[in-house]
Order: sequence, then C-alpha cells, then structure tokens
Amino acid sequence: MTISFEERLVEALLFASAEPVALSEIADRLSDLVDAREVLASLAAHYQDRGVQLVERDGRYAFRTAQDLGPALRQGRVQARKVTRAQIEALAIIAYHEPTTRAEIEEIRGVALGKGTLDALLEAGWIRPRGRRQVPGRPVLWATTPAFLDHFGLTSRDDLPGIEDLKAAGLLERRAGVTLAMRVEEVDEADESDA
Amino acid sequence: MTISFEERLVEALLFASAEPVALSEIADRLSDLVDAREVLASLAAHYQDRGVQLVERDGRYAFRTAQDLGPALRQGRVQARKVTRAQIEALAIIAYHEPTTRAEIEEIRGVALGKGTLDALLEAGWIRPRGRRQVPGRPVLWATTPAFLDHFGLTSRDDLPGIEDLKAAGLLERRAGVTLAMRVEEVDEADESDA
Amino acid sequence: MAAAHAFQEDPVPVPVEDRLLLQLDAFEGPIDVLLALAREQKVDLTKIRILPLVDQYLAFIQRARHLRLELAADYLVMAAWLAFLKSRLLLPDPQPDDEPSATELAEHLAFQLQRLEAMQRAGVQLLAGTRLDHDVFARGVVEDLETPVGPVLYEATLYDLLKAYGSLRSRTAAPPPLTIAATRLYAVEDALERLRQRFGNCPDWTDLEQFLPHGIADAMVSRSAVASHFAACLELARDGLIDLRQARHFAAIQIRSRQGGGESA
Repeated sequence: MTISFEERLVEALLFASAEPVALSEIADRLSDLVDAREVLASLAAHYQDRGVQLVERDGRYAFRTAQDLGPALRQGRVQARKVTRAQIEALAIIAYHEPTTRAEIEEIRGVALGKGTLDALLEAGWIRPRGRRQVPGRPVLWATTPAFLDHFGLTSRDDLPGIEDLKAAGLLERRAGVTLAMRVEEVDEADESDA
Repeated sequence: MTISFEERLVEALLFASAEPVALSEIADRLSDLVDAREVLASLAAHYQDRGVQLVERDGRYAFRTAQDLGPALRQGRVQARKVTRAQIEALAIIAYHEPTTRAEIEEIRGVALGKGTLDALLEAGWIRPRGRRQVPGRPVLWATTPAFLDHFGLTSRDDLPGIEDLKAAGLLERRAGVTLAMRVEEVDEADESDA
Repeated sequence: MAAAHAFQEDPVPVPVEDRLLLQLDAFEGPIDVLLALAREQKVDLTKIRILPLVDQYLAFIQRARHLRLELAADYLVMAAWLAFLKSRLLLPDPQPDDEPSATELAEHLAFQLQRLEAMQRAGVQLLAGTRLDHDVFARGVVEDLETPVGPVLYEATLYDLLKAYGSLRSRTAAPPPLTIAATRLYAVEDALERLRQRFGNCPDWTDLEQFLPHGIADAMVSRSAVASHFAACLELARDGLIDLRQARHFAAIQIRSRQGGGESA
C-alpha cells in the first residue's frame, strides 16, 4: 500500500501539533490541486482500527489514542506534578549535606519550611529518614534515596558537582558587589562538608 | 490487514508520550506471552514509509516525524535551540570522549571554557555529571544524556558520526594538549619580560 | 568610466595571515588559529609540516602586533612556545633524556591539531544531522488520559536541582571580604620617574611617543602608559621642567627640556 506525500505530510503535521489543526490550516500546507478533506478521509480510514484515531472536533483535526485502550494505558500511569522552589531547595540541601535535620535546612535557607515540603519529597520517594541526631530533642536526620539518584540520572551522590564546579559551570549566581575588570582572586566559599 | 491488540496498545502508548519510552516499560504493559521487541519491529515496519516513524534511542522507543518532512513542518514553528560554537565543540568533545573533565575539554580546544558553556549544555539536558576522576582535586566527569541522543537523532553513542574512524586513528585517546603549560602565572611573566 | 578599466589592477594576493587577522574575533584561541593556518597547507593533517606552520603563526602574531590589534595573552604565550619549539627543531637536541624531544613535541602538536579538527568537524556534523524540533518533531501533545490512577510523579531536572543549590549558596553564603586586585596599569608615578630620567638630555622638540615604553603586550596596559605619561608631562610642565606643544588637535604632542630657564621660548 503506497501513501501519498500529502497524506504523509498531514499525518506528521497532526502528530507534531500541540493543538487540533483547522481544516483551513491543513489546506494551506497542501497544493491547490489536492483536496484536504480527501487526504483526511483517507488518513481516518487508515487509522480506523489502529491504536490511534484521527478525530474531528469543531472542524479541527487531531490524533487521539483509541478510547477502548484507555483502561490499559491508564494502568500504572503516573500523575505529573511540578516541584516547587521550596521543595527543590530543600532537596538540594539534603543531597549536599545529608544526613541533615529540618532545623539545618531551615538555617541554610534562612526561612522556615512549609508544612508539606518534606512530605512531598517523601511522597516523591526522594528522601527518607535515616536515624536521629544524638542531641536534645533527637531530631530526625534526612537523607536521599536510590530513587533520587535514579530520577536525576546520578550514579552516586558523589556525582553532585561541588561548589567550585557549580561556579565554573556558571550556576552560582554572582553576588552584587565589587568586581574589577582585572583578575580578582576567586574567594574560596564554604566547604561543603559542614554537616 | 488486521492489527493485534498488543500492537495497538504499544502504538497508543508511544503516541501518548513525547519522550522515548523504555523497552522495559513497554514490556510491562504486555502479557508475558508477547515479545515486546517483535511488536516494536512490526510497528516499525508498518510506519516505515509513513509521515511518522518509529525510532530507537538508546534502548528507548518513540514516534518522530519523518526526516524528509522537516522543511515543510518547520514553517511557523519556534526554531530549535541556538547553539554557539563553543557549546557545540564542548558537546562534541564530551560525546566522543565521555566521561571527560572540564580540564580535558579545555586542553583539546586549547582555550578556557567561558562561564556558561557547560551551564547551557546542562540546561539543555544534553550532559550530566557522571562520577569523578580519581586524581587530585577529584574533578567532575561529564557525559551525555539520552536527551542528547534524542535531540541529535542518534540511536546510540556508536552512531556518532565517524566515531569508529576516530577511535581507530587514536584521536580519542587521552593526551594532554601543549597548551597545558599556559597558566596565568606564566602569562604574567611573559608580560614582564616584554616591558 | 573607461579610465577605471585602464587603471584596474591585478588582484594582489592577500597573505593568509592578513585574511585570518580580519576574522580574529571568530577564533577560539591560538590552537584554533594554528588549525586554520594548517588547513592552508591543503594536505592531509597527518602529514602536516610543523616548521612552515610555526613560521606562519609567528608572522601572524607579528602582523597583529604591528597593527596594534589586541591579542589575548594566550596568543603570545603560544608564539613564545612555538619559537622555542622551532629553535629546538633546528638545532641539534641537547636536552636530557627525561624531557620530550623536539620531534615528539612537534608530533604532539600535530596530534592536537588533528584532534581539534576532528572535534570541530564532529560538532558541525551533529548540528547538520537530524535535529529534534528542526528536522524531526516529537508528539505535540502529551495526552491527558484523565483520572490517573498511578502514583504521583514529581517533575524536576538535575539542572533545577543544581541551579537551586547554586543560587541558595550564593544567596546565603557570607559575603566574601572585599578584595581589590593589584592593578597592572601603568602608574603616573612610574611615568614621572621614567620621564625625569630621560628628558634631561633632550633640548630639541621630541615627540612624546618616543618616550613611551615599548613592547607592552597587553593593550590595556599599553593605553594606560600613554595616559600616565601624558599626565606626567603636564605635571613636569607645571613645575617648569619641560615645555609642551601640540601643532593642532590630535597632532603629536612634543616635549623638550627647559634647562635652567635659559632656553625657554
């Protein structure tokens, strides 16, 4: 079975488009000699029994996964959630300073941690409690998990670039301050091993 | 032509995801009686001449539009990320020598990396730290990511242009560059002897 | 405009070094320049001849300095190293055994040029290959399959993590002590000292430029020397030690010593 250039183009166009595409827009991409409706009809017929279907909504066209596959696709399908700034900062502090306490995280960030911050990191499976510090109050110590390494593509915590590496990669924001045109000796900031 | 339930399911699964899906994840959705590789091979054959193709990226699978349709699809789309010369050279050096350190990249290019070069590659998701070299200073080693292969249309690192020839010619061996001797102290000396 | 034809000159071949000087900004350091020069030999880089290459590079640097183009220090260090390499290649090798021979150094340089060339070509090929969002496109929508039943997946990249820690540390780290780097600019005091030593035997009008120190590699330092010598002149003139004159705007500034006031004009 051969497929025409127009059919291939419309197939790719609908596949790559973030929104359903209007008929007029499809027609604009095609030569005047070709009827966009015919191309769409032919594509729709091709996909009829497949796992993906060509659907029309208000004169706009899109591919959608076949409805009967919904339950099978949803199985084990995860719900994506964006990580907040407080969460990513707390996670970074735990990763660089582990094992560490909530109080230490708050001290480094300079603000108190919101209620759900560590909970979210726990739910994500990135941190776990690892014993308690032997000081009054015996606060819980937090550490990262193998799932944390896995998610961030790290083979070990040792992969985390040090302060100097971050600086060299341009990831340490420059503080407002005195910079001269001439070479200034970089001041050695902080050793990371303070826990 | 009939299509199996498994083929429809995998087709829908790959369609529903923008990122390449791991073989193991695909196999998890299928009955133990079905070989995921066979399903993928059959799908790939079906899509061979179509506007959308099944591609493999380092053991992960995804649908991508056919290469020859690029110019027609590009119209009115946001341009792909701009890459500077320093960035692409650093990226090539990492890809062909990985894992490798910042100092080695600088030796090969004979010039210091500007701040922000590795940063940009990291932000694009093309490189990641992978361990440290066990030498004094324990410098971070950099390697490429699956997203790098996906972005540059490579099935695996073996697919890098000319990598076999370069290996055979010994050009990928680790050897320090002559510029190694150029350090700031010596530059200052040169200035003084000139004055 | 028939005359135009009559005076049309044969195209003068522009030397390679001059052509490269025009694109100096586009180079990524001295090795990159060397590679561009090596490509001019139009031979397989594995058969590159190092000596002519060294000469070309030195000529390139010479031209750049003659034209007072700003060259980063690396370029001059490279020139010094190549001059050293050249002398060792030409002279019998007197080096002790534990140091690499001149031939080895030359071979190594050739290796480095080949390697950089290979990486530059690889970069070009990567960019010219099939690129996502340019030649091929991914699925435009991630389908929301409604009522997800699986676990929650938190989304964050390694870049997010490192960036968060980086900005956190720069936000909260104790401010570094103020350091003012020693300046390498030419001080007015030094210029005064220099001029005091020299103008004594100079009863005739002489261009100030003659008194400037020569061979300062760094363009910034070189410019500061001009400024500080001019300031020093003004001071000496105020003290009645020299006369100053300038024929017109932007003309050369001339000075002469005023000995015992007898010669004052």
